[in-house]
Amino acid sequence: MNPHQKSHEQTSSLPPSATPSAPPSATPAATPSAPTPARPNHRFLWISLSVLGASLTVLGTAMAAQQQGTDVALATVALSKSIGTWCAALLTIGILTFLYRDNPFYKVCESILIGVSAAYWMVNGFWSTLVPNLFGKLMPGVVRDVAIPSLPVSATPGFDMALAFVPLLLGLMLLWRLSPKGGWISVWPLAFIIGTTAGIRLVASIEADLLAQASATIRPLVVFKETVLVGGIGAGSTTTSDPSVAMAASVQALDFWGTVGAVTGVVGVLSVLTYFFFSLEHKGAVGKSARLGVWFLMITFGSAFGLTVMGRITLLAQRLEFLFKDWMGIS
Amino acid sequence: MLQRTVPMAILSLSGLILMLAYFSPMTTSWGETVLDWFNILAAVAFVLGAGNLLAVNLEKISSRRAGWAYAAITLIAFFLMLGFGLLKVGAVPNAEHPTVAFAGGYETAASPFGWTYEYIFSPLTATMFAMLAFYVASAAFRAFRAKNIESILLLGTAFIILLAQTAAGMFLTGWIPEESAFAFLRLDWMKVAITEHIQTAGMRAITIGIALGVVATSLRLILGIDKSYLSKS
Amino acid sequence: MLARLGGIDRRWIFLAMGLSIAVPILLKLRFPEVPGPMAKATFNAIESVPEGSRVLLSFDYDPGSAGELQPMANAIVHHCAARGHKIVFMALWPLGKQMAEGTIKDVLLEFHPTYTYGKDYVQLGYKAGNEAVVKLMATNVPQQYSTDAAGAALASLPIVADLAKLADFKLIASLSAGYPGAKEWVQYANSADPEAFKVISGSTGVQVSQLLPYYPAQMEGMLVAVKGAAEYEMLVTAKYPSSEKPALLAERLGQGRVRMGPQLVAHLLMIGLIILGNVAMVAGRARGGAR
Amino acid sequence: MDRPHLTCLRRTSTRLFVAATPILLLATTVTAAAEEQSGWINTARVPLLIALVLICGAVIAGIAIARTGRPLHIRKLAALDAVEEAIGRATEMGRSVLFVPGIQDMTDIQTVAGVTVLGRVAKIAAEYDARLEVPTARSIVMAAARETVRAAHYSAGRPESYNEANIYYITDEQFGYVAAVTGKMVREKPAACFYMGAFYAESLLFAENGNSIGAIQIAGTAEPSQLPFFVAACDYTLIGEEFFAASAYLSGERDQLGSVKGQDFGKLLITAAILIGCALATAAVFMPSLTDAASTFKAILGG
Repeated sequence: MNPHQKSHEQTSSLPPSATPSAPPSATPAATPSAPTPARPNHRFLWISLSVLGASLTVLGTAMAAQQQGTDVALATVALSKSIGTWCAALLTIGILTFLYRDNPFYKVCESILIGVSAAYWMVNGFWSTLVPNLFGKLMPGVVRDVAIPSLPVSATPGFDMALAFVPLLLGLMLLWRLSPKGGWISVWPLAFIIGTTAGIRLVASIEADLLAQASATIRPLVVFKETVLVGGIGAGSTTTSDPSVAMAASVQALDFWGTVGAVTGVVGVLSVLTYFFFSLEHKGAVGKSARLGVWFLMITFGSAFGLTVMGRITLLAQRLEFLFKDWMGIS
Repeated sequence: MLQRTVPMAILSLSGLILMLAYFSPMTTSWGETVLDWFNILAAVAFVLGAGNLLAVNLEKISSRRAGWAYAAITLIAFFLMLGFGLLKVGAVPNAEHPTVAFAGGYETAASPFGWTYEYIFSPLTATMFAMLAFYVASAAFRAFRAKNIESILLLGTAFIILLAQTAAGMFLTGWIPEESAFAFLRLDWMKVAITEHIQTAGMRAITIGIALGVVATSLRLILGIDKSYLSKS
Repeated sequence: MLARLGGIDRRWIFLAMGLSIAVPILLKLRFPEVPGPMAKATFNAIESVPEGSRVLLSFDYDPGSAGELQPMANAIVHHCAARGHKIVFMALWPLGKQMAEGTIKDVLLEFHPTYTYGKDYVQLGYKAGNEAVVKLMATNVPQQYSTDAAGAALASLPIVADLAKLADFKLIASLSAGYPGAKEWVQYANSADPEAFKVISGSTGVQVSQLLPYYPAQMEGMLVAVKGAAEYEMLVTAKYPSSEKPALLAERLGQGRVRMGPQLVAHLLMIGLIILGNVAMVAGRARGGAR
Repeated sequence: MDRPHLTCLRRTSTRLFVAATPILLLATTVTAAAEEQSGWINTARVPLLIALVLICGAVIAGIAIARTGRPLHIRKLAALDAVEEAIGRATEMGRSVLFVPGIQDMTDIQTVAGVTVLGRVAKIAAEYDARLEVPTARSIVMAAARETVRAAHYSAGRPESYNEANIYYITDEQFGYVAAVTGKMVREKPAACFYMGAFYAESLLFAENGNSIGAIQIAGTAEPSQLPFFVAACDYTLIGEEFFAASAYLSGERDQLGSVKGQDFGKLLITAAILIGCALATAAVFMPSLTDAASTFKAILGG
């Protein structure tokens, strides 16, 4: 894990990055490094700022009114919701305009996103983890008075407090990274983070990814049809746990596709592992097996590709649904 | 000493404790303490991220680099959201303890923090992701080429999955009886065969390979053989 | 003509993609779905835990993936509540908590108004630390979560008062959009106590291939992308309809099927584009030699 | 970093490790005395412990063998052979070479592997006198990349052609980074593009843009979800573990090569386990007396 990231920046699919590139035939789009015309740019900026300010004012009034009377409250809730929907719709469209070309509207949306997300993560980390798990141990009394009244009372408060000084210190050292000097100071918490990650990943990888995967690969390479059972168990039953029944069935019918599937599964794993075997050149039998492994890999990727495309389309469908239904009211 | 030996000792010790804690029940509580610290540091890392953001954007504004105005917007958005959240502005008071200043919930749409999340943050991230649908279409046209047998296999499989995942699969091959000898020509049959047998096998082998890589790297780190994190910092 | 196609402005392609998704939505195109083996396995996993069991739902996604995962979340929450399970909500992603809150409001309290906080469900909220959170919870939940998300001590909430470790759950479901997510639940929770509980997941299309190796041995059920959501919705709504609000249930537990409409057109467009792109390349080569 | 210093460090670390183990054992005993109810070892996890010792032992043995100085061989990797061709072509065309080391920090193993590959690319580029550009998304990665490229220029015998300005930091922010890089790609049209490191959604965007400007593209990553895009759109792709092996091979560090050997040994162990298990399971179909043995074997592996 990289500690200097918001945790979900490591997700397999991140927000797309803007490509300001346009095909050669199209008008060259502005890029961050390219000089952008200053004036329209700034006029746009002030407009968006004032829109932002205005909506916040309305929002604030709405909030204040909400705490007064019921009728007014209902009206303001509805108002804040409809302002919200408009905001969301405009921002959605703002991002989508980038498809045509890079423009200030998009850039404003992007800038807001960057700022809001950093703050969101920080606020969440603060209230959900730092306050209860760190400050709750360092100064439980204060935390109980100010933020979490029902914070459980520890049996060994002194010991807990002493222990909590370690992450406090490491945390401060981590923040030292912001200073231009003394880079080595942040290496201590970094080492702790890397060591912890290495420790838990090492064991988990062996258990869940090596042994369990090997175990899951293991299966009989010959499969018999389970329904054609001779004697004893009725046709409805599908169990072959009784060895003598399995024996009797084995005389009866071979499950062709079941067998092919079982063999494919095992051969697939082994041939791809051969491809990942680096000590031997891909020649002769090893070469053939590795080649088969590549084909397995390509089919794997093809399937993953199809599923990924499906995911991307769903996300866009959801945004369009929002625009059509919640904003335009087409339903 | 302080710059190299101590970090290396910290790294090895924290890694070893966690490994030990998994096998020896009596050390489980140590492992728990280490993990607790780790999680606190992970939360501190968010503060670090925010700090970096501040530094970069302030520098942009102070040097009046191109697009500095956008940096200003970023900062305004950042501070507004941060203020809403840290001060719990407009938070719904805690039902049991209404007098405790910071005990309220700040994440409902009735508070500015929750409102900003709901109507600004959420649509922005969702749309950013949704843009990928467009790019994947463009890439389909411009980049995905059947160059050799491998890429033909890849694209061919993708076609089958794309068709089988929708009603097109049933429409095209649904008429083939499921019990017939040609049932394997049904797209839904092929999809199951591909994902459950071939893709699972391929991913298992990739997973095993990557797991071995993770084990080797973690081991090198814990044993102090790999020190790339030291020299590059 | 074909050769010139290669140099087409890609905004035309963007437009085609946008239309191929917008038009089916506006026309409300819906196609029948046939539940596949994985959706059935997921359904059966929740069915097979005794009624009223304590289950853990981890919301490991954010609005960016809500299009795919929210339909699954809605259906799983409705399914669990219809079975009378005691639901514990949590999140490994900072925004996951908000997603869980939304689901509680839109589905849990809407269709199961008798569910009371602390007794039938509880919201633990988000904790930083990724897989370390799971790993710590495997042996010691109270050390990770001393209070629920609102700050109430766990001991004061009947549903979690005796919760010591993950093995005290009967089922764990992760709605997973990446790291950390279902993979981490399998690696760190399931490995620690393979017999104690079942693990199921709902995953985005991108993450499916990474999770496939764990199904069915380490993960008993898995919903694959929006198609999995649509299939599962059908299974759940067929067995657990709402007598009071059938229309609303059809809407809240029909999002997956609604989003399957645009898939057909968009997938055909994708296939067409890949073929067209290759044809254009071949034509271009025939005309102008190598690139 | 000079070599003697490294050896010294290695010795320190070994000593540290040797010292840490007894301390841990001692502390365990103390805790054991204090908490009588908990056992020394979780018996259910003994098979896992044995596997852990075996696999870690294989890696350590590989490293130990490497340190004896025995020659170590790693198979040819097509993608690495293509590097020279790609750079040569860029030189002929008078265009630049672009290298993207992923979007993660140095704490990600993939970034470290990417920077190692950069060393080789930079050396060939220096020999051909091609212009190499390395935009990075992290400032520490930039520092590491500069160091690597400078060293490559020295070892190619052309220190004078090293230009620090070609290796630059853009922004941590993913959107901003990719926008800047792809913008540059469209304007400058590099003839060869390398993507080596940790990639997420941007894999598609880089590969698509690279393709549209007709560059030779060589990629390497261990992110399974992004591999399909690289494989479909790039000319060569180092897949998963292959990427790490390539980096170990290029690093020239014997420890790294040794651990690749160790990993191979681990793969042999796993292959053997799968073969034995399948043989047992298949035999059990015909000889029911073996059923117990087959399921026990599978269960032990599965934990």
